[in-house]
Amino acid sequence: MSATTTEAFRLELRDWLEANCPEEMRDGGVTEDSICWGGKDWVFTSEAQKVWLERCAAKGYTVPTWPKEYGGAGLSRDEEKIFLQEMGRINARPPLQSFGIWMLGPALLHFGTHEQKLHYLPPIARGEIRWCQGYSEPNAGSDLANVQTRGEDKGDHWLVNGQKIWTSYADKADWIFALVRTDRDAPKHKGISFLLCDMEQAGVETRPIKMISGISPFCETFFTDAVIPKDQIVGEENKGWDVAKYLLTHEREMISGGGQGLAGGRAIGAVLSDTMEEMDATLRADAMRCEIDSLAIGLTLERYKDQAEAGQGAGDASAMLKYMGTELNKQRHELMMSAGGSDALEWDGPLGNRAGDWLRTKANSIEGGTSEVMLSIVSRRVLGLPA
Amino acid sequence: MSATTTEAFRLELRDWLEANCPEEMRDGGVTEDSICWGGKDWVFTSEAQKVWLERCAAKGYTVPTWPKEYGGAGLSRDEEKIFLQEMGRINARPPLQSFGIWMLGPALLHFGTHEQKLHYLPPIARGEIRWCQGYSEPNAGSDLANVQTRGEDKGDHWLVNGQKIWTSYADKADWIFALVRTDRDAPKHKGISFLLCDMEQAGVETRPIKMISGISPFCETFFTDAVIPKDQIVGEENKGWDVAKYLLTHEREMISGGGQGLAGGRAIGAVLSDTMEEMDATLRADAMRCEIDSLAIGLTLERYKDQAEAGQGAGDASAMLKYMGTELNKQRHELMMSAGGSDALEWDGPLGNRAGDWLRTKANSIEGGTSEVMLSIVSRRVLGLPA
Amino acid sequence: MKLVMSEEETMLADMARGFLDSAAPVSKLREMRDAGVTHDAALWKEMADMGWAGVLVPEDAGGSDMGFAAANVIAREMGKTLAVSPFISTAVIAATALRSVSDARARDALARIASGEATYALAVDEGIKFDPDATQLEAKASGNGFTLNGKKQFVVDGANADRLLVLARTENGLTLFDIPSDRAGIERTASNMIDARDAARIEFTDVEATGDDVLGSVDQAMDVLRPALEAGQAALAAEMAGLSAGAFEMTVGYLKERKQFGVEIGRFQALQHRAAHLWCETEVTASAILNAGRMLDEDPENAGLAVSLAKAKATATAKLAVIEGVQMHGGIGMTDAYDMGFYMKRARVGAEWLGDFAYHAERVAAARGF
Amino acid sequence: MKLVMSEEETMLADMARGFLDSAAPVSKLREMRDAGVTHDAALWKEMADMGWAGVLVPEDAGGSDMGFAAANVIAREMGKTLAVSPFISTAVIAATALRSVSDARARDALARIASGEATYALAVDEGIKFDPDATQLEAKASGNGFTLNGKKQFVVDGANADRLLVLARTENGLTLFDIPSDRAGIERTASNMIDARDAARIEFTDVEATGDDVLGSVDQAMDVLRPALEAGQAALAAEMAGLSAGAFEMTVGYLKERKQFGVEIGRFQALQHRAAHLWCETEVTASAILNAGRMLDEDPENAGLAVSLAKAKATATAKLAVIEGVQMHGGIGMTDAYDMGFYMKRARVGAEWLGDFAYHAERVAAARGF
Repeated sequence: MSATTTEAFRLELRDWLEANCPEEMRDGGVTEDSICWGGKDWVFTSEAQKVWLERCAAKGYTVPTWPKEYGGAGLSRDEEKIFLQEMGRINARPPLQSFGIWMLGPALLHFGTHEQKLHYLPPIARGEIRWCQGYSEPNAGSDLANVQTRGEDKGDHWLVNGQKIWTSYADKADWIFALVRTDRDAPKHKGISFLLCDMEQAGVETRPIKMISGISPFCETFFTDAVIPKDQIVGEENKGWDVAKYLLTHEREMISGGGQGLAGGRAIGAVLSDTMEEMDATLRADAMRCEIDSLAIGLTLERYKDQAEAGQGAGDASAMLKYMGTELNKQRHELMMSAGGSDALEWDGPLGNRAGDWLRTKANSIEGGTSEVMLSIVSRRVLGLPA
Repeated sequence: MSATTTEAFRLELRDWLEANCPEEMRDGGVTEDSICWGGKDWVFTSEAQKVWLERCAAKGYTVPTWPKEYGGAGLSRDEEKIFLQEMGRINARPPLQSFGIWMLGPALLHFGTHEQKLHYLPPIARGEIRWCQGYSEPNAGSDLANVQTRGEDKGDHWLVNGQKIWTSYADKADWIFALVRTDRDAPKHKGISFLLCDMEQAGVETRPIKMISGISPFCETFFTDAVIPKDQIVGEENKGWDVAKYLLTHEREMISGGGQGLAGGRAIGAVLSDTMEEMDATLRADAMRCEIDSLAIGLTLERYKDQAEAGQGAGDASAMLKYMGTELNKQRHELMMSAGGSDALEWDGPLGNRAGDWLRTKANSIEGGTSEVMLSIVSRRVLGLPA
Repeated sequence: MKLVMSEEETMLADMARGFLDSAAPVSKLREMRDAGVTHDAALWKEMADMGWAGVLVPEDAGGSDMGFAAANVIAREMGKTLAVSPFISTAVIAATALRSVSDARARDALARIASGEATYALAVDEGIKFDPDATQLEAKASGNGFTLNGKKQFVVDGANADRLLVLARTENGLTLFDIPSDRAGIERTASNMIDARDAARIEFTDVEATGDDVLGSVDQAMDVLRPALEAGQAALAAEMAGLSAGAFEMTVGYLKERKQFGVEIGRFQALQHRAAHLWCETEVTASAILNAGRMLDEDPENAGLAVSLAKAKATATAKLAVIEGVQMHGGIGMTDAYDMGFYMKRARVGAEWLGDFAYHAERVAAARGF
Repeated sequence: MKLVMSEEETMLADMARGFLDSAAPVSKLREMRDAGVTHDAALWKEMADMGWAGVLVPEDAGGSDMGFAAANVIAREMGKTLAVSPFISTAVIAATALRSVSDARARDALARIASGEATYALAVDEGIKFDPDATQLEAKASGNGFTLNGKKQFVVDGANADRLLVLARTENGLTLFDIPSDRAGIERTASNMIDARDAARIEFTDVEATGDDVLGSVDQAMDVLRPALEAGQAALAAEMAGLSAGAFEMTVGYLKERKQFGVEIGRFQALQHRAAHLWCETEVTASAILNAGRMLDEDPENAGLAVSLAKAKATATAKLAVIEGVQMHGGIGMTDAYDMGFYMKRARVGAEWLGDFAYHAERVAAARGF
């Protein structure tokens, strides 16, 4: 893309944003409450949130890099950078966030048929259908391929029975994408299929899990003779593990990047200074280390994206980002708790939900593959150390 | 011991020290150069060093807790504490340091016969014979029981062939205590004997190993048909591993405590302030953490000694002291290098051998069992985690 | 000074362990949290009957007078099961403050502490960090007495305590007041604490105090408060050491039992070494706690370094213990249904109370000459 | 700005790798150390012939003018084998300083740098830490020129350099002088450095300098020196990243080959996870280096944060890489006969040169508003 085209796109976008982004949506939207998740049951927190989503969806700006025919804006990597810069310039909230955008979308774009893309992607882009993820199972833990949920072949559909756990916001989702064992005789990784399931049907029940942070972002989801038609499979039968692996990479990048995003780009030292008039040596030293790591990890995320665009895949290195990003985010929140002092020790105290946010980060290094699993992946696949 | 007796001992000792410790020996003696190692070839660095050793040896104060008949002063734990306090009060150098005192002595006191104790211990206490240790072998690394040096039974003696490595100061030692395989058919730990060997004899050669610190505190030692009479065994034949394990515990405590001792009891922050007018936040924060750990580890050493006196053995917990003490000492020297800035980057620069000392500490967490081995010992024997 | 548990101390620990395992396990804290309750008067009465409330109260005032090391032993055992009680506020801090005042009023107060009749809370903090010197709450001389105006926060055990020790600024320094918590002009608001324990924000509006309400001398609060704070900090460090031990025990148990990829996760060397490192830290922390108790008992004038060392080290170790505890448990450790979260939250509150890591690290540095 | 190596950069790296592996492997540094030599003129000439000496010299002065990112690429490859050369002092720092002055004299000097004829050293430090603002060496106006008196230390490449860039205090600020190292009154003493590289202590006694010797303007040294320092810091960071990569490669190789208790030590999960963590740190560091090069090329006025980030992160990672490198090698890593010690010593010197971790961390904090 030439410099002229770039500049033209930037100016056009800037005008559009100026004209279309409601004032209330220009606060950065870094709190949990400000997120627009979409879905059938979504209740907009304000008219502005609704308008902002609709306007963005119409332009494809909820999923700017997706092809236009599937609800995106078809932006190139360079254009996406400009898009993010201009959104950042006016501190605009993301119009929509969802597991459909972060996870199922990329998987469908890579593994789905044209029909599936046309059917599933636009409703995600418009925020009409909210998805959740059904990977983990009780007792499986880090051993994700240890899938016990079973899909019995009934000709034109599978009859699914089993239980998933850590299904994020499953109680608020419309559909679930799940790993289901469709061949019990094959080796562990070879008998799994990646299925899409409407959660409104009979036989799918969900139950929130209360976490130490006091909220319930995760659920248990139970399948009892749930019916999944044969065309609701992504990729080939019994090759769901390939889809899962691909998707895990996306999830890892998302979780690692999420850590950075939560702070809204402000330096940790500045955040700490909000509550501490003068930082003591210990906190200041920790804050500087944290800031250095923050910036370096942020640059690494950028580098990997640039490499991907240049056709150099990051591959298993995404495990690195996930590990580094989540561990850093935990540290960052530890520092924020220190800086908050006793004000941070109350639920809904003077610092809002600071304690809840801190506790929430402790899951970052567990969900989507633990830090230990990430390190083992790096050790084996990147360094080639013997298993 | 009653308070009255304690006080009497303290006063008597104080008088003795006042009258007998030469002025030149009251500088704390924390540098490598100031150590008196003793041995046949020892050249005293000063008349004061010689006099101080002789006077202490006459009172049994080179090995204050050993029984009087073996050259010690027979002090109780309480008396030893007073002894160390009073020595510290006038900043007196230790009159003698040696592997005989730290290692062979304790092993002989525990496993030796009365005759052996009478024969070997007094020359150690008087600084007449200098010992070194022959445990490690090339390629054995942390697997200490992997002893290949072989002792062939020749009736009244063993004929020893093989090679030892990391034999500290073997080039300056008179005798060596070594692990030798005396039964090749027995399981790894069951065919080893603990033998004492005069290094002046034919068939024992030693070669210094130059280290990254520029000095050669370690050697390789080669045995070629060396003759070791049968009465030069400690403990029973093929049960040398028991002696070795007992001794390793002492070595570990010594290495861990050594780290503390080198700093001469001064706070790390004070040491750093010698070269830094004002510490930056990073260094100050690190110094505070280091000081806290220093004090806590020092107290733990005291606690274990008190427990031992009370009949509660520390056992495998000495692995903890070794691990914590050596890792801390490495950190301490990293901080000293930081505080020394470019002055610390020269061999024999304005800060003397600071760089050499720093590099030397890197071996602390390797010699006498690596930190990794220590953690595995704790994991298995203390925590009971499966191997 | 012997850094080894005496026979009496070992017995005390065993006894406490037995009692707390049945009377105040973690499930008890959970029940109280779910019920929105932060004090159990009956439980505290039982503790008083065992001599715990009077652990620092002289025998002639009805106490068991076991000393600071013994108080640490009890606090440590309480930490293991996160037992809820006003032990540190009342039996340690208030009792130590009252002990250093030798009048009949103080003696009566100590007797009421020992019997379990009276509970106390210490009101020091006004900002987000522990900083007694920065006290602004004003006690203005008026007639023969004082009028108190100002605010306190993070008053641990303050919502339920019968009495408050209030640090206030007087004309030429700081003064400590010992007043009933229901005195006119005192408005207490219970804070909704993450550890589900009692803490309050308290407003003082024209609260009247007499000269009799002053503990120790006017303008000389620190004579009385310093030993009380040090005793409290040591006991809190001991509680946090117990908390670390409790969390660690739970974690090692899980490592031995939980299977992944077909084997117990305790077989994974990376976890073994981290668990071993954590154990090393708990051992080293235990020495610092023991030393602080001994120093308070045997050389109280010079116990400051030992106390700050104990609090700093215990805070750092507890943080590591709960972070590793949650991480090694994986998802289940993050659920409210599992107990590990309670340890994590209490460790965070304990980290802040009576001075955080940085506060005590600076005190260690100052005592060590840098 | 693309954070990805361009094709040219990858080719440059490959070429450098090939040359250095044969012309300047670690064994070369060892030979020089054993011979007591700290500069190899022939090697530097070869590097000049490849365009490295002129990497930042404009083409019209005979340079290859490849830019800062390319300079970082070369420095990084040099770091991998600890190649000895005055690259950073001469080709990066001096060339950048000279570039920002557009007179004929500077152009000639640049030409001599590019051809390998002239080497430079930067004399800034006077105390144990990098601190240009604290410069005391005095350049007193005398007639049309100046008289320099004072001392410098840790002048890297200073014992062998043909010319010195000397930072001095003048009447109203700091001034940078470019003078031959053999000028009367200059006494150089080679320091016996732990990394076996060239550094010197230099005394200036009534050293005469003319107005022509001033680089840039009098009292305005920072206009010229700031970009030169930033370029040098970035290249040094790149060298240290290369050093980390070299030490890491050696370590991972050892993990795969060394057996203990009957298996390769690389099978031990605790070591695997530590090695993996170290690799993660090297990856993240690489991003910071690449970013610093890009910023210097594309937005030099605002490159300060990027440069300090790179130097701070590279210093921390190199420290970890060599500590883990020695520890994982065990005893053999501690012997002089093995190469790991060279990496450890160079990492220490690199940590101090041109500002240590704390210096750059403070700059990062300042740039980020705290």
